[in-house]
Amino acid sequence: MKTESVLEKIFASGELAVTSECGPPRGAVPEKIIEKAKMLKGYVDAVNVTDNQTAMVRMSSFAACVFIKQLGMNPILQMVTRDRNRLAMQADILGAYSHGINNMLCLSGDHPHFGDHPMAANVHDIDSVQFVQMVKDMRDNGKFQGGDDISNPPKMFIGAAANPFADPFELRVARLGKKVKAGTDFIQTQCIYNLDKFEKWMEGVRDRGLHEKVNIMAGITPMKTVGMAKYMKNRVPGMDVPDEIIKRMAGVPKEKQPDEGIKISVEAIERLKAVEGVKGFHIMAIEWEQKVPEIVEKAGLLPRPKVDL
Amino acid sequence: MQDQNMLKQNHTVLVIGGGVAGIRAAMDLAESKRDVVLIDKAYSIGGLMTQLDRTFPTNNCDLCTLSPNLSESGRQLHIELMAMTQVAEVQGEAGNFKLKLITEPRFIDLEKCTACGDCFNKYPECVRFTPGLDHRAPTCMRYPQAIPHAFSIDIEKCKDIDGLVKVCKADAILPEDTQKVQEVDVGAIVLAPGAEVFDPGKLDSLGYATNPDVVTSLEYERILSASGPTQGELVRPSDGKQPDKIAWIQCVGSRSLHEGAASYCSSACCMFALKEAIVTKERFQDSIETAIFYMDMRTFGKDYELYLNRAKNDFDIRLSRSRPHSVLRNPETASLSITYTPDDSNTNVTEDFDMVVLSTGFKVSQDVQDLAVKLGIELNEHHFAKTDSFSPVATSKSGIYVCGMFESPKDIPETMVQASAAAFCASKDLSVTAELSESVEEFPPERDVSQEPLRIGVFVCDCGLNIGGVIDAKGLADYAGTLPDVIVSEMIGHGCSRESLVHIENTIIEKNLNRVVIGGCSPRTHETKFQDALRRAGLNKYLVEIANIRDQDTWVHFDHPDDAFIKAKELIRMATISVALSRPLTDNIFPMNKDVLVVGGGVTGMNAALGMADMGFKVYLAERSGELGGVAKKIHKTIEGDDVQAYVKDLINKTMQHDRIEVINNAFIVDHTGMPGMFKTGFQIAPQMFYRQIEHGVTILATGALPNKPEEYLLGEHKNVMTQLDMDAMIENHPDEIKGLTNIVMIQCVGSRCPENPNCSRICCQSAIKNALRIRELNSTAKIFILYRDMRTYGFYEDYYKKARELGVIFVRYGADEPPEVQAVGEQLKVTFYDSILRRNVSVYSDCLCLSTGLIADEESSEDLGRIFHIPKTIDNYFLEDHIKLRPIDLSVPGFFVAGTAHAPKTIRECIAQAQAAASRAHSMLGRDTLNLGAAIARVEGEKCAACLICVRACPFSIPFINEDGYSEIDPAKCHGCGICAAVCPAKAIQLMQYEDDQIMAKLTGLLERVN
Amino acid sequence: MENFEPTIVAFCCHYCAYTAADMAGSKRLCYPSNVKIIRVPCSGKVDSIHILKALEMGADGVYVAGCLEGDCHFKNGNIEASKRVAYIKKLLDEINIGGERVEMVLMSAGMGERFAQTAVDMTEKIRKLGPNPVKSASKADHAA
Amino acid sequence: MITAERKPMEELIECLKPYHRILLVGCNECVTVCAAGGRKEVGILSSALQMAFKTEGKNLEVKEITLERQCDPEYVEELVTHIDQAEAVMSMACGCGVQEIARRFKDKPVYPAVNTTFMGASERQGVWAERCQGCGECVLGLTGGICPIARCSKQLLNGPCGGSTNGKCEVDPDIDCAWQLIWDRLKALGLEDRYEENIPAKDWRTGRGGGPRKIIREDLVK
Amino acid sequence: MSFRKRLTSGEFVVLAEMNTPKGADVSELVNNARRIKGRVDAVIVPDMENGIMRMSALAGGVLMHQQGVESIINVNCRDRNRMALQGDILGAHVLGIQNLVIVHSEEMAKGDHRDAKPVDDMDELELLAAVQSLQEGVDMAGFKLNGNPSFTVGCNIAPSADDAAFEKELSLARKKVEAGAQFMITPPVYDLNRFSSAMDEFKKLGVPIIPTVFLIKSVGIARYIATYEPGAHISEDLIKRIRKAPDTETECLKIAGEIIVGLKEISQGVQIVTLGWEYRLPAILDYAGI
Repeated sequence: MKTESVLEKIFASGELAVTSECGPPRGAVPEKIIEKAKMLKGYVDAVNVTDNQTAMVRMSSFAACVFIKQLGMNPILQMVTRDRNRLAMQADILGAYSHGINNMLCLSGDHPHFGDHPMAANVHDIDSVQFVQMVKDMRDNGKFQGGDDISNPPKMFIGAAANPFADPFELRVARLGKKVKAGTDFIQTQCIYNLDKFEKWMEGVRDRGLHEKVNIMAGITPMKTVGMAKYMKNRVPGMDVPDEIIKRMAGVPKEKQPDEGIKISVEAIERLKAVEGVKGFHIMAIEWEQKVPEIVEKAGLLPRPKVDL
Repeated sequence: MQDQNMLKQNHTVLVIGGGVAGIRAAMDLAESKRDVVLIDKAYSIGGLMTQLDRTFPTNNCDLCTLSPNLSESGRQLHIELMAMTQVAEVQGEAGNFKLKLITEPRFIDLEKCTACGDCFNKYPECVRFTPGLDHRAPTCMRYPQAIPHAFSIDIEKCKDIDGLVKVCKADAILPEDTQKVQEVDVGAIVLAPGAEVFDPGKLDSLGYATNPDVVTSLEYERILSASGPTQGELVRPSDGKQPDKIAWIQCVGSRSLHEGAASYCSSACCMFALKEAIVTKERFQDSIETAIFYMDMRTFGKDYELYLNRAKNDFDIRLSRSRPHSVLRNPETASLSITYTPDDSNTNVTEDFDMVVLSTGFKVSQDVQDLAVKLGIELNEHHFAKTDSFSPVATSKSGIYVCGMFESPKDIPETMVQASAAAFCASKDLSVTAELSESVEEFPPERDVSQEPLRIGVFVCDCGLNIGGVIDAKGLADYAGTLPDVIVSEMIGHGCSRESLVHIENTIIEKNLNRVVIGGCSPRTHETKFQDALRRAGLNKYLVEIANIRDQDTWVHFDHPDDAFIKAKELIRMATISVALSRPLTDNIFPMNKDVLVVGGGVTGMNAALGMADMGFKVYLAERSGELGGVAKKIHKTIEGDDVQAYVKDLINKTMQHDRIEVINNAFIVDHTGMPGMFKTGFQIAPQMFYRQIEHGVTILATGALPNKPEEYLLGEHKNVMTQLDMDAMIENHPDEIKGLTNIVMIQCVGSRCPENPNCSRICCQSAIKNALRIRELNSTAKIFILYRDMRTYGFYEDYYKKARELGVIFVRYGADEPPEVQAVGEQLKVTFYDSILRRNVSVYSDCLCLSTGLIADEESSEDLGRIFHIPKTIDNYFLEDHIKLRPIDLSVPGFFVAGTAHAPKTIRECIAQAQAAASRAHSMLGRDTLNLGAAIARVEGEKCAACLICVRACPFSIPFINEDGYSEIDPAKCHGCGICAAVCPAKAIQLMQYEDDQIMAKLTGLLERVN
Repeated sequence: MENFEPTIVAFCCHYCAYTAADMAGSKRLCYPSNVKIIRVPCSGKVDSIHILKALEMGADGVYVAGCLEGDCHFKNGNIEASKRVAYIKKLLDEINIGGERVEMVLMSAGMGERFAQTAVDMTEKIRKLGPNPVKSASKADHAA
Repeated sequence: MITAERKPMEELIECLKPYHRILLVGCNECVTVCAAGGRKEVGILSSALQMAFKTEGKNLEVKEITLERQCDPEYVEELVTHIDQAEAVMSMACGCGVQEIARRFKDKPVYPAVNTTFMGASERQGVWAERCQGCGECVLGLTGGICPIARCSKQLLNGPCGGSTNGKCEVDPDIDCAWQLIWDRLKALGLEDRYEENIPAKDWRTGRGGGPRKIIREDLVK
Repeated sequence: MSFRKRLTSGEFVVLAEMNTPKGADVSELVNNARRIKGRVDAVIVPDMENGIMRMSALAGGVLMHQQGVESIINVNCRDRNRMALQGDILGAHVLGIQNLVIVHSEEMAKGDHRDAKPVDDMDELELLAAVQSLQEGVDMAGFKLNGNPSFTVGCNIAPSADDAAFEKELSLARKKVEAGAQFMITPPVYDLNRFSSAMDEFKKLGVPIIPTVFLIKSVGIARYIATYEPGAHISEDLIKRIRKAPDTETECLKIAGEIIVGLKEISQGVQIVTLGWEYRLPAILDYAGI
């Protein structure tokens, strides 16, 4: 074992892992995140805590992770390269690990253009692949990125994101390859609606043997309404929502649409379970955390395995 | 006085008649480097047109448009001008005519006379003049820019010859002058003697002889003319009062059986009358009532129908279809009573007018008939020169050509066409052996003015009343004298007259001027004349600036003369300040490509191609379809009975076999670059669509028009409804079917003179009559109805119209608002129309309905070509010539000429004439060996250039490039002179010569000085 | 300002608008004498600075008159000119002179009527806008 | 080339308010080429400024000069003869030129008339696009000649982010995704393998990260 | 990537036709090639197409090769016998030309050397077979070659006015494929909808299909094609569109660009034919988003 992460252990056990995520509040009171996290307790193995998601200022991921940790759950510290240079990142990683946070997800982050501080400097000192490499070097080689030794290196279980649907598609497997090469332990994918395309991507992943080197968690996001489906299709860059999904959502009355959305998610999980190389599911129910247990349950992912801590 | 050596042997062309036709022919010949002797029996050339106030359809002042042509002909080195000269004897054959010419004494030395007018002021009785209404003419010269610019003495009337000799400061009076007889040898003769106006004095009923307020249209023109006897005041001859109500009576002396009158139509009078009425209305608006009494309104020329519509709709000119039988003086009111029968009534109406204008027709004068006898050419029954359908300007005697009125009555544009055509035929006769004289006007070397302090001369024209009548031209000149660096400032009469030009030249030399400002008319028309004057005075031609105080000031602000004066001052100041910054420039001169591209392989295109090829030019004849022949292939006979098919076949053979003509069938023009004298045109050649580029110097457009096929009257739906072309084919190929017909109805103006196609198609009236007569030959019993709006059988076609009526063809007029109705009844067609004589609807069951559908512009080709060649079009998609009156063949893009139905609908005969004319114009352009691209080219100042490439990208012709030295370079041979590069250059490193920034800034300064 | 008579400079392309102006002349179509014409070979030759200088020197309005779209003798000079005029209008708005004092008009050589009408319209429009603020301010300056 | 664009007139007028006589200095290099500060723009700005002042009833004398290059002291020296007549200088050059004038004429206020924007190339007439950030350590050899630092919104060195859609950047559909371009180019060159290499974190010291930079060519130093 | 590689890997190929000059001045050809270098996959060089004598395609192809532009040269049987053809083909290979299109040639009578003698030693199918054989190391006489050439070989499909003619062309095309044609170039496409149904048939040939996009340059040409080439299917709407456009030239370039865009969806490439307007190719590629 490289780390003490529960997630690593579950992957090692061969069980399908389940994660979900919580967005920290846009204010200095922690109740909201605690409330959200509690809903997930017992249904997921770990909880992603986003880092200024959609480039909007929120409570720091690190602080929110501490609250989740205090609930006895396993937080995954998300960190983007947009807001911090390599000094700040490494400092925060040391800090987080010192609080017992041992999972993290390395991202480049949404561009500030979309957020509430479009005028902010765009740091991007390193990119996400370099970020993974840095965290791995800290853990495995005990080296800061600058080359100095770390007296007590942080043992982070390192995650990264992958979008199988963005362009250029043919580059997507190669890009995963880069992240794997850099030392990624697990991958959470962009939400999957186009299952065919995802499977095609996985084929490419398997061709390169990457599925054996990294734990891929398929991203699932239930849709509340047909409007949301259309929004995701047309407005969210890198999102692939096939017309059939929209048609299916539109085919049911408005009040039934949330249920239909959940059904679609569950069916997707069922189908993806069979795909070789899929090691778990990352269920992102944005501002709809209460439905995560239902999905987990309906998808037959309960009970969650117990692993030794 | 006449230099005998000037007269070249054999290769000279004699042009008889110095009217517009003669001048045009002489100039075309001279530009093609043929020597010309131009004779006129009058003491100055110009003919009839110089007496017109304005011309239709632009209502322009003729003097302004004609005078540059006249003085140009005066200075043309290839032209020997002999006024007061007539032919006495003719001998010899084509190529070698020997003529005896008699020149009457002028008693004035042309070299010395400055036309100052002193002789006339002192001894008016012995100085000759014959303007329109000569008893009130203010000057002995027929018009202000007369050529030769000299007076003429009537020695018979002179009592005090010594006094007369003394009064002339120039010592130009030659009291001993005598008649001179000389012989000339010429290779060809062009007859342009013109026609005379019918004398209505013999027609008692119209009261011309007895009543001064009954005038001919030409006299009315003189009354309106600013250079006329009343200086442009419209007043009644009888009492000098302005008339309130004027009538025009058409067809006086034409289409008539009266004694001495002609049976043919004089062709131009309808437009003439409309023009006079419109000009009258323009000047006096609602304070004058105008009415035209006519039989058929014959506005068949290009865009003339639109002019007619304007007269009716915009000017409220009353058009009354009737032939007045008498004009009598109303003793009580002193006005003139016209009695007539309105078209829709059977009763006589009498109406009073203040003036009556008789639209008198044209006829060949006895002089000219006598000349014809001397020349041995045949005349037709109307005493006009006889010509052949397919050689419209060739007389019966080879080597002698005719143009203008003597061929048939016609208007100015057609006269210009024939003049060029005749010039072409004449020069063609000479081309093979002629040793062309090569002499260029020699200019003195240019003075270097770069080190001289500025010495500006300002000359302000008064342009007759055009400028002087609105503003104080003298005051303007005085003002100019106060401007910086102005050494001389004076008012001159007609600045463009020869006298004034000489004066300007002399002043430049005397006062050592180095910049000149002309305040006058548009530089577009007259800049070259003044530039030449500068060159003669030893200055670079770009040191002159013209302030357009006529076209863009006095003509448009005559309603506010004070403002016009202020603006004139500004314009003069603008020109004066900007001319100070002008500098000597060199024109860019390149060799001329002498190949010809003819577009369109119909009768017109082939004639033009053959003409040019026979002259020795290489011709590319591009035809869009797979074969030559065009619309003429569908026509079998002309109205005169000539075999069109045989003619076309022969023409095709000649064209195909000519070794200097390359026929390119299935050719689509796709691109075009270059400039006159060095064009490059790209073709795509079907069916393989391969691409080919041709280099040529000139282009003749003969793309033709299409037979119209409007979806009217069941055309294309019912088998017995056909067009005149179908009928022509049926008569030729199935005469038996014609014999079986019992009722034939023809409807005129189908698809013409309507909102979709507003103009008259010109050819349909004669073709309907042609077919009717041919049907009658085959079938003497069938009833033939022709439903028409106006029968437009102009010229000698009137004879056929008459014949058709005599042979029982039934002509029924219909109004545009109540067209005939047609219903299919089985095989037959029921045609219902209103009969104005019976005053009720009449229906005819016809077994053949024949529609006169006319021609329509080929929108497709004119659209493609218009775009590719940048040639403007009329609203109905015919190509628009450069000047509708005087340059009917030249297009606005130099080096392009139009001929045939691409110009406007016309008959085969007219097409041939225009084809020859286009060849003449092309030939005269190719007479030059070099082409001058002017000086307006962009120049780069290398040091300033940042090599930014902006000019390279902005140039519409991709001319600039970054050279080895790292700055932008513009090849003067390729630069088109638009100045777009200069406007975008961020380093201000490019200047367009003639339009440099500091010159434009100076103009702004001059213009806006007062404001600040 | 009641009797304000604007001074308007018209940069006219030789091939179309200038010819149209001559045509207006030969047709004797009257238009206000406020419009003064400067001839250019192509409307595309009219530089931004020419327009600005005209205004700076006190013109109350300026317009550039080029050929109809597709008819430019030099292919697209008129289009270039239109773009330039649009740019100058923005600049004039920025300095509170008002972009509406400058216009681009298109016409063919035969449109004498259009030329006269344009002159009438432009004069009317500038008359409504009042004097060029550059001029009136500097006049006030002189008065003071 | 360094690209720039004119500042809003309002800002320029505001900063010149205290003055009556200024020197307006253009530059015949980059800013000429990008049509921001060459002789032509100097003329336009001069005219516009004077008019703007006049409408306020004030006069502004503007002396227009365009130097060959404002970033070389020798050229800037040419201003000496004019500088005394001016109360202030407005420069239409890039920031380098403005500073060079400020350095040479210590007692004259200098104002920039343009915003210096980026190092770019002209895509076509009138359109310039950023191409280089002067990072001091060129990676173009690895990325098929397309710079991910200047042209990727996130400066990613190891491939496109998840927002790349239809070859366009998530930030703006008018911006090409740099990595799409890189990939297409690598493919066209048959150098797809290049992509597989992980490019390590960049050393920003060669760029602005290392503080103001200087290039010294010993062999040329005088 | 080479033309062959793109073709075999199923990538969309963009070809542009460029005629050799009638004369020895190749500057225009070279300039035109430079303008599109890197934007098209190969240039097709016709060999005295339409019977118009020009510089040989082989020389043109080599010229392209020297400019770093891949070329595809046309080979026909009209002007050379089997000796010359084989010799030139071997030469082409040695000079770096990798692709051939075996074409049927226009009759001599339609060209500019009407008196010339047509050779027609063999037909297209025989020539195809000969090329195959050469590649296998044997010439037409059965002699073994010292070193084999290698080519990607294509053929043209001729336009057809009606269904019967279309069937005939199709069966001829099948024979060409059997004889070794590795790709087929179709006649110009003016109507995408109509073409896509033809495309269904073409696809059955089993080789990549490369339709031609022909640059219409004027209303007159559009009208001519509409009238005289019934199989071309130029619609009245298209003619109207060209006619109404304020700038015909731009409109025509746009139309060509649009057709290319449409063909991207249904075919494996496109051949752009501009006939004389090769300098406009970059603009067409712009409009096609290539």
